[in-house]
Amino acid sequence: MMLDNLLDPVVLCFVVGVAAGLLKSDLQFPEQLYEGLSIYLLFSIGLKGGIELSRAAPGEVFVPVLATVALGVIIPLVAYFLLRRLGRFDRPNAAAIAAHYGSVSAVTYAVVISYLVRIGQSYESYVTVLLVVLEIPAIALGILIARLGSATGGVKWGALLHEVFLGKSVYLLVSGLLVGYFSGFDRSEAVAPLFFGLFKGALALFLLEMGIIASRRIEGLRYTGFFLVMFAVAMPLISGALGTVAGLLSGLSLGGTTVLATLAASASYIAAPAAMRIAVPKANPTFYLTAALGITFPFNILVGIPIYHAMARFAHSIGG
Amino acid sequence: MMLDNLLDPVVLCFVVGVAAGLLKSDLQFPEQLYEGLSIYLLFSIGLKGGIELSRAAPGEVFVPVLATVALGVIIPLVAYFLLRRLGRFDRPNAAAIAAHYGSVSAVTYAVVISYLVRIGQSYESYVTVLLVVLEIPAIALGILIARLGSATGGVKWGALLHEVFLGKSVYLLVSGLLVGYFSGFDRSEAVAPLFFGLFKGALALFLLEMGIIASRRIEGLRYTGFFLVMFAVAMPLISGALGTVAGLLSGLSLGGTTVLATLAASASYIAAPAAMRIAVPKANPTFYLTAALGITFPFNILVGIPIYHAMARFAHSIGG
Amino acid sequence: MMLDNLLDPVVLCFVVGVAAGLLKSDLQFPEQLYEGLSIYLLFSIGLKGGIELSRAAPGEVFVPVLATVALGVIIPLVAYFLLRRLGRFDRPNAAAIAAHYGSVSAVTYAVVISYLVRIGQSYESYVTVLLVVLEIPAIALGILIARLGSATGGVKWGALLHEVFLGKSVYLLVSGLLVGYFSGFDRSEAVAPLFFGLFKGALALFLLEMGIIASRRIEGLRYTGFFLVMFAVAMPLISGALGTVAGLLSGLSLGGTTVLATLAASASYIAAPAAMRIAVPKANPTFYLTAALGITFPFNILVGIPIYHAMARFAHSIGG
Amino acid sequence: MTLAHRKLVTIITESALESMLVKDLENFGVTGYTITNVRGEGARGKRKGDWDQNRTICLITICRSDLAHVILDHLAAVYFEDYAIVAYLSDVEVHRGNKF
Amino acid sequence: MTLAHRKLVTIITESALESMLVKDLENFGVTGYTITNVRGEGARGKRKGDWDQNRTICLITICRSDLAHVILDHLAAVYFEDYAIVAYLSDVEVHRGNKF
Amino acid sequence: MTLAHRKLVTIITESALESMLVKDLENFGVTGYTITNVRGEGARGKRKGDWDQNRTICLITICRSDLAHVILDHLAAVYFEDYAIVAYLSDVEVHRGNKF
Ligand SMILES: Nc1ncnc2c1ncn2[C@@H]1O[C@H](COP(=O)(O)O)[C@@H](O)[C@H]1O
Ligand SMILES: Nc1ncnc2c1ncn2[C@@H]1O[C@H](COP(=O)(O)O)[C@@H](O)[C@H]1O
Ligand SMILES: Nc1ncnc2c1ncn2[C@@H]1O[C@H](COP(=O)(O)O)[C@@H](O)[C@H]1O
Ligand code: NA
Ligand code: NA
Ligand code: NA
Repeated sequence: MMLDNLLDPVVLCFVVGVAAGLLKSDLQFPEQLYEGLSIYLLFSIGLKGGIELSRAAPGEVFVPVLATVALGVIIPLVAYFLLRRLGRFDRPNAAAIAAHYGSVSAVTYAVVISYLVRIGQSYESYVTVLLVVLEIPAIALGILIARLGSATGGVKWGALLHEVFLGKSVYLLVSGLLVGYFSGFDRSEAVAPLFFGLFKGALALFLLEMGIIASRRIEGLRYTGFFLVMFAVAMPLISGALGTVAGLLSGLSLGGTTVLATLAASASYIAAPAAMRIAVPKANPTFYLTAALGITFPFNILVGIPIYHAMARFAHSIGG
Repeated sequence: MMLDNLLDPVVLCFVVGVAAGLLKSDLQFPEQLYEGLSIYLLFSIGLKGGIELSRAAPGEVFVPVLATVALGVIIPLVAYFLLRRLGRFDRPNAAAIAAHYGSVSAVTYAVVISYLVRIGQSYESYVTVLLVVLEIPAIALGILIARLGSATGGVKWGALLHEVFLGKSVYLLVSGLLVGYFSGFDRSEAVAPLFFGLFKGALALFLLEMGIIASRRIEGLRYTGFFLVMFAVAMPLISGALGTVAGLLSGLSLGGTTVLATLAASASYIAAPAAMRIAVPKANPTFYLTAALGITFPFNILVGIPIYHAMARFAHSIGG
Repeated sequence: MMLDNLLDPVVLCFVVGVAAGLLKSDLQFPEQLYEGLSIYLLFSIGLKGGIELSRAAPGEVFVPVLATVALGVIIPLVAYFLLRRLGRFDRPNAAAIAAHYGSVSAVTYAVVISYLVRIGQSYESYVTVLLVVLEIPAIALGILIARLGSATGGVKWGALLHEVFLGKSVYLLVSGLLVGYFSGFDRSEAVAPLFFGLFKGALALFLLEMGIIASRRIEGLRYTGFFLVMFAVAMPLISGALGTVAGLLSGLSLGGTTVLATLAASASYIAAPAAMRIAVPKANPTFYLTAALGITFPFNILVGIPIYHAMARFAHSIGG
Repeated sequence: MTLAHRKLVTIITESALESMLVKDLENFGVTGYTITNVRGEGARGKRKGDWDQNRTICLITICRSDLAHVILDHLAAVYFEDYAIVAYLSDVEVHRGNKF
Repeated sequence: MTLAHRKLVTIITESALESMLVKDLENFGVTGYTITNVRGEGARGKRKGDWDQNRTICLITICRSDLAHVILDHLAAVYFEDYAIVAYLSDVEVHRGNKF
Repeated sequence: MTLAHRKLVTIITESALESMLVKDLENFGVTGYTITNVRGEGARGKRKGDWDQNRTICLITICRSDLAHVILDHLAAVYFEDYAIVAYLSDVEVHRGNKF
């Protein structure tokens, strides 16, 4: 199952991307291609979610959303505690890293969905909503923790909420959701070839570039110390387990539980770093970027997802 | 019908784009993605037109082309007259704005076509030719009017004709037409997935960005005064009516008349501003851009097209 | 057959691109769109090759690869000899130009494949391997010849090999091959709409831009002299003939022979110029770029490919 | 025509700071500014600009010498410690002195 | 090696003027120029460069001091009134004086 | 605060030289550099930047005056003959003198 995952073209593209970075190939995607692909992917994810939502029963989504919010609070607290106590990180760095692990990576979400589709495992139609819901609480919490007792004036919450909710990634996901929800399945047919037909190919191409970018983060390891490496592998396993429990308790199916576990295990590298750089300037980006993007992201793509799927299967076999 | 139009994903994308701009989201398409999409859209429009033309009877197109040229002369004259007399604009500004309203917006054309396709309304295969034909006369006329009696030397017509005919937008449309016409339907099949399969999705994405750009133009309203706002809503209705009449008189079908009315009602924001900036430097871009892009373009996308369709239906019901 | 080739949309796009350049239209693709398209094309070519390879018999490819390596050595030697003796070029310039003609153009490869597909001519599944194999030897040989007896220290082979093997174009082709080979046909189905469905359309768009770029090279003719123009037309015919013979001798089918002849006839304008600029600074880029991109590339696209196909048919009719 | 002497302030820093810097400059009353996307390397490592967190901008503004020094001091106090940033002044001559 | 003193002319303006400015400079006999795509804000409002009519370029050319002043006066006479434009001079030292 | 005087070295050249130049600068011990993608025209023709072989970069580095001269001499010796390249020095004032 592990090997099977590694042979998916999306994952192989990530591998050749990482290799390009490690071998110092001069291959690099032009920055606007990277941005264009990420706009496309985020909007497509939202759109698909919105269309599916327009066919879902409205009440269904309530309990899983609550469970997801709970994850968005518990995971960063656990992470913060580990980083402070075991890792001896100072408050700003611990808070900033914790925010990254409490938030989510939309690309990891896209990969787990493509994984489930490939193995023929169904999942709840509204999981995109959980992706959106999980993106924000941890970021707010991280900022709050970092600022508690800090001398540097109050937090400009207005500006920050604006930054986070209207930031590129959340805005695109939510826009897609709304467009999909209101236009519905039939009206969206004519845009399907672009947004759905090409999705997996575009994801593969994007992961090639993400491989290059992630591999360049690895040189940050020199400065981060061994503890953070351990943390960046252990934390997703812990959050994945928490996500599995939350999925089971909130009544998600096996597929939905796998998605929620993967979301929980994923670490943000778009919305969280952008917010932390402004709101917690004392936190060193080398720490949170190396951990979230240099280690946890590859870990999840290469081996994490099958593990979370196994966790979900195990939980459902005993709890379901 | 109005609501139905608003729920089309292309139109909804425009709405979320406008919202992004008004809410000051930091979402913005990288400029080369914007340019890439506009190259793709213009070439695809031309290509589709060329392929359809290769199957049309050659004589058919003659009368509608003449009617379109007439529109390209009459509309800017009407607009100029209104702007000078009622709006009290000076000559360069009135001429420059008039040129914009006499010319066309290819994106608005694409949206009306997608509207007709969705509601199952057929139209003449050669309407793309009308799009190309209507693009230029008003621009030339606007420059001519602006320069009449102006002290600033003569117009460098050579440079200007070059600018307009070989400008990006006209060149791409015409290239597409030629490639489509000469390669024909069968040979073009292998390129169809890119140019036709993805068209509507790409249009949706492009309109998201156009929404952002258009909404930023709205702050120009502070400087333009109330008359121009009125003009930017009334003028498309007037030109739409003129276009409807021209369509009816030249024997176009209901669908074709709707297209011609929409073309007449649309205001240029690519070719015209580029030409005016060089040829009529005394005209203030804030005026023509706010009107054409900030008001008329959204008006046409959101509510104009169903109105022009209704106009065409009314005209055909009494005149046809 | 010639005319038939000219009416293919891919070739017509090249023609309107050249026209845009000659007419000095301001149409130009944004540079990151150009780069994005070239990344897409190279990776798609590799991916398709890899998938086909995963279904080919492993031994089959051995003899043709040997023949291709031989071509990669013989063609630059012939070219170097002609350029030195008849063209009176100095060593660095002759060596650099020879390297370009010994190496290959992946876009020309894509066009010949699309040509064969259109006329329904089958070819060996592993020809992409020949494309990759032919890319490099001539470049190494060109550098070696240029440096022989040159005072400027030794060649930094490490840096150069790195440059060539890990350069963008080779890396993308090889990555695509590996991803395609390991994921195989079934797993790649979900990425097929992007990488295969859109391929020909993207190639058409790319050739439009290549037409613009190539036509701008034509002004280089003022400096290159008449001999180089002759060379840039004669050399592909010579290499095409050598490629035909190599194809026949190594047992390739008619389609495969046409591909190998076209590869032999094509001149590199990505990998070779990049390597020459660094390794042979005394060679004037105006010479090799005008020849390879300004003359040979258009020659091959417009009339060369049908000629090489005719050569292959002739050879197979007498030799096969 | 005689030209006026002004200072050119150049700030090379993380693109994350763009909107804050622009607000700062507007508060200081500069009459305009120009921004270029760049990439580079310095004490805080390589910034290739290949993705969001890696982008660098170069912001310039022309202003009177006294204001230029005030701006530089402000940057030093607020941003130098925590961000990848370089700032410097140079001399320029402009046509319309009242414009800057 | 001793260096020669030259002026650097910098022009920040609407991209619509690019080809006209390049023609002007060539007529004045400059030996070269360099252009960067930029964005900015000034008396004529924000120019984010997000679409065609909003693009801004920064054009520089190195030349002798007298030519630099001629160019600046020409710009002031022809473009300052109607276009979003800023232009200034600064001092540079170059290696190959005859090249500029 | 008092400012320190430094030299700004500007190099405009083919993008093919980028990695070699960066290595050279690092060997000379500069503390950082900044690169912008540009286009232009000079003695070696138009460089529109529309495809790989046509790209031009503008590389700047701030350093002490003596190092600036050493760098310029090195460029002249190694690259001026065979490549499209322009390089010049100008004066800048910086806050943290020890940073450059
Ligand atoms: N000596 C220098 N010369 C030119 N640019 C520099 C220099 N040092 C740093 N920079 C630029 O300023 C950015 C931030 O510098 P730093 O804070 O030193 O990491 C770098 O990424 C470079 O783009
Ligand atoms: N004080 C300034 N410093 C730097 N750049 C400026 C300044 N004022 C204007 N600019 C630039 O010049 C362009 C045109 O300026 P303006 O004509 O004042 O609108 C602006 O969009 C800015 O990019
Ligand atoms: N006089 C000049 N002023 C500004 N930039 C120049 C000048 N001459 C050359 N350049 C730039 O330097 C590059 C190389 O110049 P060259 O070696 O003269 O071809 C050109 O492509 C321009 O971008
Ligand atoms: Na998480
Ligand atoms: Na119109
Ligand atoms: Na060859």
